Amino acid sequence: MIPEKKIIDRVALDKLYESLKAAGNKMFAPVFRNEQTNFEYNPAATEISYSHIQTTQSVKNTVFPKIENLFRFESSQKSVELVQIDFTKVPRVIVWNAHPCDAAAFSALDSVFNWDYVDEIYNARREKLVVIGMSCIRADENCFCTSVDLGPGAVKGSDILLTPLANGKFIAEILTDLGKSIADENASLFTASNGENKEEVLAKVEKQFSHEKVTENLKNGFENSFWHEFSLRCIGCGACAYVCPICTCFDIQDESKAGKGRRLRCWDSCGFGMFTLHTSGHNPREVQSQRWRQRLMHKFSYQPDRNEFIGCVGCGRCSRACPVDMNILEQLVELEKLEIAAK
Amino acid sequence: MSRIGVFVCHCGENISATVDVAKVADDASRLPGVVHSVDYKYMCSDPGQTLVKDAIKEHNLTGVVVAACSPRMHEPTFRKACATAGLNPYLSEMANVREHCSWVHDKSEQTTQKAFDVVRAMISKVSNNGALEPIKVPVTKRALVVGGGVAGIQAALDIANCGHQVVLVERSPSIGGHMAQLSETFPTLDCSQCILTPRMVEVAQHPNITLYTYSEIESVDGFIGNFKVKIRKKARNLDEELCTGCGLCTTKCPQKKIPSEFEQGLGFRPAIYTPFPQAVPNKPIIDHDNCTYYKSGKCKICEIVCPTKAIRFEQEDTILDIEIGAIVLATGFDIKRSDFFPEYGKGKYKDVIDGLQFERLASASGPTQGMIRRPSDGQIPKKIVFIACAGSRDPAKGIEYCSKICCMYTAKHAMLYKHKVHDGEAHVFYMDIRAGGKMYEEFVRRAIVEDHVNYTRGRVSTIYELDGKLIVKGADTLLGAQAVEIEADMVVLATAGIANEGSEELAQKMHVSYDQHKFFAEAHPKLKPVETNTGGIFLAGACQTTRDIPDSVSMASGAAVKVAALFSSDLLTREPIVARVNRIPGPSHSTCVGCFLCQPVCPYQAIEREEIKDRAGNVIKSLARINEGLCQGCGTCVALCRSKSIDLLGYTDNQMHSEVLSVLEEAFV
Amino acid sequence: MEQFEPKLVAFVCNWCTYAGADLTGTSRIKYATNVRIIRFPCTGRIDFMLISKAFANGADGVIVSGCHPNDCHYTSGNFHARRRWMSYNAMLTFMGMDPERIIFSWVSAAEGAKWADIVNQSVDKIRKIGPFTEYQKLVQSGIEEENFNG
Amino acid sequence: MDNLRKKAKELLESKSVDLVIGYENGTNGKARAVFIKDPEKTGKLIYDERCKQNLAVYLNKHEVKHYGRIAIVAPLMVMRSILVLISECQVKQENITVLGIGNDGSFLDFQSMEVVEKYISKIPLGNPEPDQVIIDKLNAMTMEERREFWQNELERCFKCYACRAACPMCYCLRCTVECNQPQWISAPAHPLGNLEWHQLRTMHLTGRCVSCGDCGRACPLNIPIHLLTMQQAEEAFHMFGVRAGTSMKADSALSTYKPDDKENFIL
Amino acid sequence: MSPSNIYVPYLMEIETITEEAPEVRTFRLKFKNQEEGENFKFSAGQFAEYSVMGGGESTFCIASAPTRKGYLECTFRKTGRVTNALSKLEVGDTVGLRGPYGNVFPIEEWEGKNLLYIAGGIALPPMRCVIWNTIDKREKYKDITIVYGARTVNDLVYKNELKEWEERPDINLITTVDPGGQTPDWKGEVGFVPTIVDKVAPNAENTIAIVCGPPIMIKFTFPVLKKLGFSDENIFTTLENRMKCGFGKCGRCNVGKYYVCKDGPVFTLSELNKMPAEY
Repeated sequence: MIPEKKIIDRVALDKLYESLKAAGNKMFAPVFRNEQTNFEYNPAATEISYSHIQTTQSVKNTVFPKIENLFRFESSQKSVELVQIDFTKVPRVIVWNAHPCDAAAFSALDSVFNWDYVDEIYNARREKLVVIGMSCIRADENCFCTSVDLGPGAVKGSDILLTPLANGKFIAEILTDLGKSIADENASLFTASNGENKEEVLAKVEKQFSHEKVTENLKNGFENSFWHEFSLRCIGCGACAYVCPICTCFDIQDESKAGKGRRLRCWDSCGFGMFTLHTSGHNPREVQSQRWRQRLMHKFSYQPDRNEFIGCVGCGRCSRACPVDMNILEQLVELEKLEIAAK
Repeated sequence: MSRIGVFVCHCGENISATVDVAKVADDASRLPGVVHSVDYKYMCSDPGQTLVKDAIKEHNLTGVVVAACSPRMHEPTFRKACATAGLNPYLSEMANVREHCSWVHDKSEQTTQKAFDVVRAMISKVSNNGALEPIKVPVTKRALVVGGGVAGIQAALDIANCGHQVVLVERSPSIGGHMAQLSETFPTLDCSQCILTPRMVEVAQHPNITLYTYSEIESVDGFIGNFKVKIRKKARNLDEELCTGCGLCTTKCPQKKIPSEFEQGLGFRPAIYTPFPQAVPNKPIIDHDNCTYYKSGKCKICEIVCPTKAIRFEQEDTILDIEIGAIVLATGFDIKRSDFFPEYGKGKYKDVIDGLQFERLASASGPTQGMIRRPSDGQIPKKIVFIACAGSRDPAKGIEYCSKICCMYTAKHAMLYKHKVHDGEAHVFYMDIRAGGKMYEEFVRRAIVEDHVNYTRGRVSTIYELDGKLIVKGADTLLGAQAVEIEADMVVLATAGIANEGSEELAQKMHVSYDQHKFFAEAHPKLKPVETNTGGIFLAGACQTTRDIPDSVSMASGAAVKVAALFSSDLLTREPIVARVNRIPGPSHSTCVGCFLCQPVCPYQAIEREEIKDRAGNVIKSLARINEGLCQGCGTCVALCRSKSIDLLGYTDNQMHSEVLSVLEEAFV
Repeated sequence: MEQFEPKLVAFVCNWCTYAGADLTGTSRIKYATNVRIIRFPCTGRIDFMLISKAFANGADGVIVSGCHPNDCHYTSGNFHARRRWMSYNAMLTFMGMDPERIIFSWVSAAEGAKWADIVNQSVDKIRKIGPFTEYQKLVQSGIEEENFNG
Repeated sequence: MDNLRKKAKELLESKSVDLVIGYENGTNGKARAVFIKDPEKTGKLIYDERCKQNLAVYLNKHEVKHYGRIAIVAPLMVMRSILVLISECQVKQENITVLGIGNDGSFLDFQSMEVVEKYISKIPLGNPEPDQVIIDKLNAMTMEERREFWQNELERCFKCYACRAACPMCYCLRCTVECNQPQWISAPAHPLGNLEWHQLRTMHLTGRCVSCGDCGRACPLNIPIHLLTMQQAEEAFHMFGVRAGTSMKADSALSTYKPDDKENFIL
Repeated sequence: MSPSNIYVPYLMEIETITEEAPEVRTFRLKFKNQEEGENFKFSAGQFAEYSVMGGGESTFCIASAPTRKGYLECTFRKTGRVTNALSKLEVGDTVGLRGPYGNVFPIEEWEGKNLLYIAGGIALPPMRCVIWNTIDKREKYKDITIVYGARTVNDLVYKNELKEWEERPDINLITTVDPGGQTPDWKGEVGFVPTIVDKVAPNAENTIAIVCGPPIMIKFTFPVLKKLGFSDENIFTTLENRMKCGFGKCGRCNVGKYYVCKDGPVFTLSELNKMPAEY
């Protein structure tokens, strides 16, 4: 469809939120709590934060929950019954006030879960997902969306993208049919656009590196001493992966009691030492430098190579969450500078 | 699934009266992994065991659960049955549905449910059991006997005569114990020393016995077959090699008025002394507390007179390290002293004495050469009151148990007195006469009938002194509690026998348990009376409870046989319930990270360091290793280990975890 | 309303409390049926995680019992266990979990009557405190709510 | 700071150590760990109030250990951590040089680990005050309120294990959470799994926690989990008189006992 | 019935259990739902995710040949949580199965060539499928040589089949055990697999070598094959990286950009050479 531009003011925006919520949608909106901002389900309109630069956690759990119940089972002495879960019954989730980086991340997730084998559970959730984006008018030193072909006002992944204007109103770009249907249902809340330009208000995020160069360097940089040097500080926790909007490593676990139980898909991280450990004791990625390399390689080399997308939206969450200042932007800039000869 | 057989016992009606055993067996048959489930009247009977054996073969069972009595009762029985049928014995478990269920609950659905829950938990546990092989450890064929009384002597001689080395340790300067102090023994009235001293000499001369008197146990480490014992040999201040036992030093010692321990304070000894003339070894010791030299730095008369120059004032205690395979504890007993009884003067009346003191008075080698004389003035008492049960069977003020020997020795004392003082009057106050034993009842009758000892059934309420006489006030309960008052010249209290001083401390050193009265506890009151709960440590004589000479001697021989049986093979088979540090393939080798915090928690020092080396011999990893010979299987290290790298065979994490989960599987009330 | 019947699991050592409970049986002293006994070689073997697993699996209370101090068959297992329990108690208290649900006791092999008392007292106590719903709720909650796929 | 840099340089130049671990200026105004092999780069070393990370965590790291002899910039909590690690045989005393930092930020030149022990013995070792204030507040709450508090906090945990990774005392090759025979801890990050994990962590650090607070700082979700181990550190001191990281001897609270430990809670 | 998803396994019943070696068992599984069984297609080299409900999932190859219809077989050694749970199962019990996943041995391309199978220890099962597959189409291949080694005689798996292969004139089977692992009546070779391959020196001309075994064996066998004149394109192996999902999502089995679960597990040596050494 051809994108449309409308204007909505703050009061109307709150009304839109409330009306969507009242319609039975699960609203997923950022709230400031415990000294940080995170998305929560169905907060009151008054609780929603519009002032944060970035939430600590991403919004990937709307489609890839930290624990997903794959199916249930009941076993008795000689028989096993599988009880399937009807994922068509998951409610429509509206991600409200997601920054363009988060919105864009969904398309990367789509690739992961749909290349080759199709993950029906992911898709069931994804089909019910609506993204109301919010352009960034502020950014910090960890943001680098522009370096990965996105930007503070990027429309990718949003059904409606809002941009706050200096006058307190919002530009609403209606980008998809889904967005349009929401806008149409609540047409009275919107007013016509007067040619407002969002570029004026958008945060300035300078491009810091060429991701093409990074990808190219990585292709030949597998054995570079960079990895050892730059990962000595890494303590091997999963914070970066867990806050990342694109990291999708997972584990499959059974939980049962007295023969009844469920099989679960849980978040995991390639940074954990046990992640690739074989039963034989052999570990293909034995030390942290190899695991850190895997993380960056996966995002900036393997995924571009295999699926033609960058596994990073430049949200900077991992840098912010890292307890030991493993700053991904710093490292990517360094990687870009590396002079590595092609083999 | 595993193939588990469940066998539910009725135990006659002991279980089936309150538990619906058929239902338990039926419900169990539907549990995952169970392929066979039956109930039977007596599982422990021959046909019952055959049921188990047959089922193992027929159903190719991988595990057996017997729901019956406590595993402390029949676990070995069923393990053996499994082994006979070709199933590793450690693949069987018992569900305790008798002691822990049918006997403690009334008949109800809940009781049956509980029984079923316990069975289900054990099924779950057994499906995680692994086949275990008993551990073989070498046996040091040298026994330690602690205590040189008649029990210790007997045990030492019996073991030595089986051809094994024995180390006999006695705390006092001479062996002999209480028996050496006795005048005559009941019921034969033969001379105690006459029958004992030859045996004492035999001990001293036996080629297989090493005797350490005036020595104490410092510490005991290790385990059955492999104890490491430290003995403190206290300084006698004497070169024992040189001393000939001539006794010149003891006669020349200027300190002569020291109350003699052997004489129970009724006689005296010098500062350098042998406790009694027949002492073994017949070598004196110096009593530092009373020796002039040690007190003032002068004297040394003994050193001067000693013909062989054997005195060594500067000698110090020595510590001996000895490897021992088995230990017999024969540390004996003590008695309550007369000062224990406030109603009898709390020790302030010199002529109220205890039984052991009377023995010394009656002994021909005693301070009065066998004449019965009052300690206060040396007069021959014309009237003696003997009070039995002084402190025994008195939960309020004394001890609740019967000391067992007092009735007999009181009769003996009264009899000896009558034999020596023909015109004397002997009165005995008693609660009732306990004279169970060969010729014992006859002996007491003889005292009453032939020697005219006056027996009065009743308690003595008070004794006080008046004009040189002891007024004994009591009651005759056979005459309707009629008050009785006797003016006596002397009173002998048959005081209660109690655990020896220091027995608690010794028990802790030995890791043996003891009862509330601090007597050492036997492993089983009926079936293992001479064993303790600690393997390789046995009991003989009155350290377990007061007993008379024949009992002590037979118990000593019993303990000796246990030791000999233990020494009959070169290798000892131990239960494989030991902790183990896991091993996994390299490069990790084990999940143990070698923090060694488990080392200090092990009571047996069983945790060692193992170093994994690469081909060049460089240490690539240090990790804990359990010495299976030392480990006793308490599992404290297992619960402490943070990385779960240690597990306890027989009680593995998997077993305990599944048992906990399974016992809670259903709402059970 | 029907009376709440708590579920208790007892972790006991083989040498003292297990034998003590055997003695309760041989003495035919009756006690409440609400407890299930699990035998350990020593209190030193009892992992705090087993206690927490018992709660997670529906126990309303836990009894932990072994040899009196100085009477440990293995000399010191109970001393180590005691420290562990003190720490565990302190932690539970700080986390707002009622440590009253865990009853620690020393019951010797000779204390058959004491064992019956401990069980009956514990059952009464937990009956008064009520079911451990706070914990059991944790077990239920989490996945379905968050995932909207109950 | 000059003294610190000078000493670090000397050590590297004289080849007394192979690596210096310290703090440097990180990105965005943060301080972070730095690993220096080249004496000329010791100028990077800094020390100020931003330097809060417990660097002792790197002493267990495979790649760092590999360097051999290490000098480490060590404020109090790092020194204490090193003592714990020595007492638990994770670090060899002879491989570590402590570049001490006093509570006032001054450089302390320690000749040996024994001197470090002595230094620590003279310093009060309670929890940092701001944390203790919160702990006291929590302790003043009712049981119910505390449960509510922790339930709300722990529910958020997504098990990234940053708390474990940041702690120098969490050095196991295989953490109990990774042990699946049996599965001690529910692996998923649901309320029960989270509670179990944090209980486990707390118990495993009882008597071993040096109250550095790094677990709490590492938590990306701001869950104040450091309060749990800090409270236990205080409890261990009150109950057993033991403070972690005061000596090189293995005498941590749960691996030792006293016959007269308090037992009024035992029937 | 709500729609199924890729994580939901087929339910399989254990038809027979064979004890192959200490702690090593083979399950013969049949589909509980016959229709599913008929629609289930796989090829030699592929693997599946086997699971015990409550015990978790684990990855093994399919050890039976697609030419043998009506059942699937898997062989596993009791090492971890899942294999422990599996080894507690009995005939008639239920196993979950997802798959087949991964790529296949290009056996059609091998037609008309000699085949040299080299396997060590518990790595015979991943190869058994392709061995039977080619034996069942025996006429399409020229010489078939199997070199199989284990630590001890007792550790050799598929003892009955080894006997069958040995007795067949159209198969050249060479078995070997590590020095010290032989029994008095052992008639096979004694020595490590690479040494034996060197000794047997099969003709590299028009021959495909398929190597499967522990990393150390593979490491030392490749140079021997190279020495004998095998080209990298003619040397095949299968990788056994850790996997959870089996279909390229969970992130475990990455070797560089390759997903062992999708691009593998079968790789030629020339492909391996292009991959980073992360396996």
